[in-house]
Amino acid sequence: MDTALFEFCLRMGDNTLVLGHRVSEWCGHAPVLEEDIALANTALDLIGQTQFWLGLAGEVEGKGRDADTLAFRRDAWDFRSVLLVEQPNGDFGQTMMRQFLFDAWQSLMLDRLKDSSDVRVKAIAEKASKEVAYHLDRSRDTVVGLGDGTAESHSRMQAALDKLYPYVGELFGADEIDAEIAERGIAPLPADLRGAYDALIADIMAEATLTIPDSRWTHTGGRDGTRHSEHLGHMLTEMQWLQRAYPDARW
Amino acid sequence: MDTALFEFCLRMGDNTLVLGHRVSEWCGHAPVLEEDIALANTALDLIGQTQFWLGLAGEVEGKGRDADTLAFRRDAWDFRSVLLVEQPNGDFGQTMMRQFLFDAWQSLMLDRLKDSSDVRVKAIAEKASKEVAYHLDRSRDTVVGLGDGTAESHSRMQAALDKLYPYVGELFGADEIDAEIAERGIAPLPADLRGAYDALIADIMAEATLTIPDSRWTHTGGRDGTRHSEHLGHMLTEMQWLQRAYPDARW
Amino acid sequence: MTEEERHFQDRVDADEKIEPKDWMPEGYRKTLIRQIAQHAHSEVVGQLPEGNWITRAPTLERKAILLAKVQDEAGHGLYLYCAAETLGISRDELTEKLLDGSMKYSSIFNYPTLNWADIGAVGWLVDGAAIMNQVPLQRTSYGPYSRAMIRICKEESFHQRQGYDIMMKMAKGTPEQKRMAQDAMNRFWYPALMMFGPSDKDSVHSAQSMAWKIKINTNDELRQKFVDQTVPQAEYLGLTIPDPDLKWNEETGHYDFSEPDWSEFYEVLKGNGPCNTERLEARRKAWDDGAWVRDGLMAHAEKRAARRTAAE
Amino acid sequence: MTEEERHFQDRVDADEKIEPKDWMPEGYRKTLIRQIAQHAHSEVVGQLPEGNWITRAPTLERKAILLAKVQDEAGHGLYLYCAAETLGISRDELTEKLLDGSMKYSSIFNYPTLNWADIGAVGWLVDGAAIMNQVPLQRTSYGPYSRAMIRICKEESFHQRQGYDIMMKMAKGTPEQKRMAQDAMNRFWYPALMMFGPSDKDSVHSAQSMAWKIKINTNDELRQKFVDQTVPQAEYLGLTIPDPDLKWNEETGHYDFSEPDWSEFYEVLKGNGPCNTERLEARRKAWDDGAWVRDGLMAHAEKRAARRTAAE
Repeated sequence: MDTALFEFCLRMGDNTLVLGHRVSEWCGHAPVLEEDIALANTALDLIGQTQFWLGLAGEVEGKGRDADTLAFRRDAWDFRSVLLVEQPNGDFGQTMMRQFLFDAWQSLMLDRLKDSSDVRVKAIAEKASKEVAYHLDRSRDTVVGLGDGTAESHSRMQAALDKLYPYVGELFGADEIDAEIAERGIAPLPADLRGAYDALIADIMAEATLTIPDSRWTHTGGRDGTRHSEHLGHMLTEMQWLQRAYPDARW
Repeated sequence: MDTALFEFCLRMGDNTLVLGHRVSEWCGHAPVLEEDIALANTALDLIGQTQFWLGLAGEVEGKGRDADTLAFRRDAWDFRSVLLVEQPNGDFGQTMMRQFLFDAWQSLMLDRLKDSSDVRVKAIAEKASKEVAYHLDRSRDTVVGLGDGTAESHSRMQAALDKLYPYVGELFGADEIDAEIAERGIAPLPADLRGAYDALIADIMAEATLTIPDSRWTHTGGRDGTRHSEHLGHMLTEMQWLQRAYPDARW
Repeated sequence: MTEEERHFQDRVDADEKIEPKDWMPEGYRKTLIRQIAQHAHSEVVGQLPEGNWITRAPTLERKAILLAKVQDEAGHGLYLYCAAETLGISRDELTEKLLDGSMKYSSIFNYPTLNWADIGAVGWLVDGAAIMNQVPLQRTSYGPYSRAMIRICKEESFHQRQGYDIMMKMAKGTPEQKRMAQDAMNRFWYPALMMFGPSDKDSVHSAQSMAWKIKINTNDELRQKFVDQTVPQAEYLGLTIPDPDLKWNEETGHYDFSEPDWSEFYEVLKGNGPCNTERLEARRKAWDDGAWVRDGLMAHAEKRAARRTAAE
Repeated sequence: MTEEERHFQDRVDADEKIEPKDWMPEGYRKTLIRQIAQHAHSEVVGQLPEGNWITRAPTLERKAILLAKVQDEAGHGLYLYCAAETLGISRDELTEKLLDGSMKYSSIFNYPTLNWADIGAVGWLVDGAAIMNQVPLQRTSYGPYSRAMIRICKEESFHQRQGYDIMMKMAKGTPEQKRMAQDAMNRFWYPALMMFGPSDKDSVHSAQSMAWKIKINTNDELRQKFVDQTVPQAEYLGLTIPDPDLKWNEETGHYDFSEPDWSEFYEVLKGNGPCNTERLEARRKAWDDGAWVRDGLMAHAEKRAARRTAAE
């Protein structure tokens, strides 16, 4: 089996699955109807991307697991989502800050994946990057609007940034899988995206009048599965319930 | 199979299981350390009682299901818990109000079950009634203390009572199962407990300076399983997770 | 009847559309606002029972379909609030009325969704009943409302088919899935019948609303039509309708069926449905928790406008 | 050394217990408060990682055992706060210091519990390491502390056996359960070794604390003892300790093992552990949300007292 490609696809697909789930928790609870629509739309796109990434992962693995099996029948330790996307929604500001920090990374990554040496990866990136460009437009506008809004919205957004920034570094992690994937031209080394990412978020945070924490220290353990957050396990109890309780059913 | 007795045991045991689970959610989050201890103790007693009631249910059913199988492998519709115990914890006041409204009923019921014609029921009641007498002492004191405390604690407790009282009537429901169980001398008709219950809570609420709502209108659907709350299903995703995900494991 | 009123009624009778700037009787405006807003509120609150299963949807595809559906519903809410706004009331005012209980939403959303088949039943029965109500309203006299309904009906009938598709999978599935489907049917049948409202014989407003073409058919006509359409579908699914007296009447060419328990209907309307408290609490919490967001975005928009002005 | 100090040290040296009303050096009092409070805080915060699995415990009996254990821990917190209070500081003051970050709790509780075997590992390794620290403290010089430790140690060793029992079930279970057990081992081994603190060579306070019999053994002694005790247990379970350099040393009669990554230790201490934020947030929320409860009960107690006085 092509372990590196399999793991790469899980990393991409578990991020979208977990974040899509988190965003979908907002359904019917957003601050205004337009946001209910936008959040549902974002979740929908992310779940759609999950179908592609996990579908490809299953194909690469070649053991008959499809996207649903991978999504609904793995326990937490087999997930490869970064800790950032596992973080709880918090208030709307925290949700949108998490979204922006992820969108910024994802848009840069997908942009590079459009040149992937793997045609399947390339095809997913081409489709997904359009959706993500839109997500980024939205989350950026919201972060700027709330950062540069009232005193309260500013302080909530700063708190969200302070809370979430220590999870950003993991997006740029590097291990043998990353090295192999980069060598084969499937994807860039995550670290290669950091410069552009930092420039992008520096711009936006300046516009949002928010201060990026000094320390680059980062939590890790999600993308290699060694130590997820406690949140992921709780999420899976909901997400996988039906498939686990009724393993023989088809839906 | 003795369906009536089986259902009766489920009704008793699912109440303690579901309430025990709810109370256990407080673990480590109570307003003061003594309450952490007391809540854990209450949950522990309720789970212990569940083992007896569901154990007896399984025995009566005679199909090889033990208490764990009944607790962890039934879906919501097969639960026979009243809606009152399914209600979310809310704030500490709501939790203690729910506890008091249930303890008051349970203590009266167990007291009568000590004269049950079924020796197994009698034995459970004898053991459990001591624990429940203690729960009732505590929840009553807390309801009185918070009802007759500050303006804020008073208004929170009144809100809790207003919210939960429409679930009280279900404890006194009556159907063919109740009729058969009463006829066989296993348990009193639930309705026969209402007088004593009303007197008890009227006393305590007066002491707590709280006003019992006028209307006796009640939600139903839990104790006969026809329409549980949406909360129960979410609770089960957590409660049953491990047993569902690893059906072949022994713990 | 005044001259204006007669002229107005003539236009309605001639199937002309009334537009926002046209003169209209105060009662027409008020009734329309109440009706459109109630419909809008229903779309918004209706997100909740379905949202309850989004995080538990059994496959990625089902999750995506459900997300798309709930998104559509929020969109319908938006069109309808816009239609109501053309009558001179703001969305925020309408929201306040929903939250303080002075305006209603469809009582069906006060029932819980308890198993995955409920999501099928909501699509098949609840959206089915809604469409039955809404299709004639495409021809309603008020232009913006009529145009909103045309757009909505298209999407709703898609939702109904998706709901039926879920029910089909469940009804043809494992024994547990069949049981889920039947359980959903048992719980949603009568509440769906109630969606058409009590018999018009008991309603004073109906005649005027029908004259104004705000209401096109009587409640009983629509209910009968719904039953006639739904019974064969249920039979095809192999589900039993929880009404022992339901049977085909050769003479009338319709199904005879039992009336729902209208006392339950009035209890739910009074706030005593299984989920009234939860639903309103959820919407109030969303609104209250969102205040800082709305204020923040507003403040930013003003700052930006001011900066633009200063730069000019 | 003053006369008083000498007399005090003589009593300590003679293994007499120091009691609350006895004279004691200010440094002794301060060090004890810090040490006892940190231990109390650890019991309180320690409820959280285990509480994380109470709602997911796999059987009723496991749920009951875990509830009883967490209840014991809250009880230990209570004894220890009482012991600290005899030194002239209130529980509320100590709680404030925990919540504002000026007092610490054991860093081990900043690690997450991620699968059910973690509950076994917490009992076996974490409680095991704690006992190793605590058993000698039964002989500590301060009476109330010593008595609290005697009571606590009895319960803790019971907890450790329960933890080992869980691990046994897991290690002898299905392949997935074995994997859980090994995964827990991998994540908890080094954090458990860190529980004894950095080597005493690096600590300035250790010598004084040992003279005062607040500290009885060096960190390195205890760590070695823990490793020597735990390795055979792990072997019995069939689990691999995640240290390739671990091996029995015939010469010393001890196991050689790798030091934990002390930079990680200092990061966690600084607040950068995987769960520092969550743990403190949870405790702060409990405290803040509980303010009205504490105030309400206090107000009631005062009213009742006033009524009693009035009635006399």
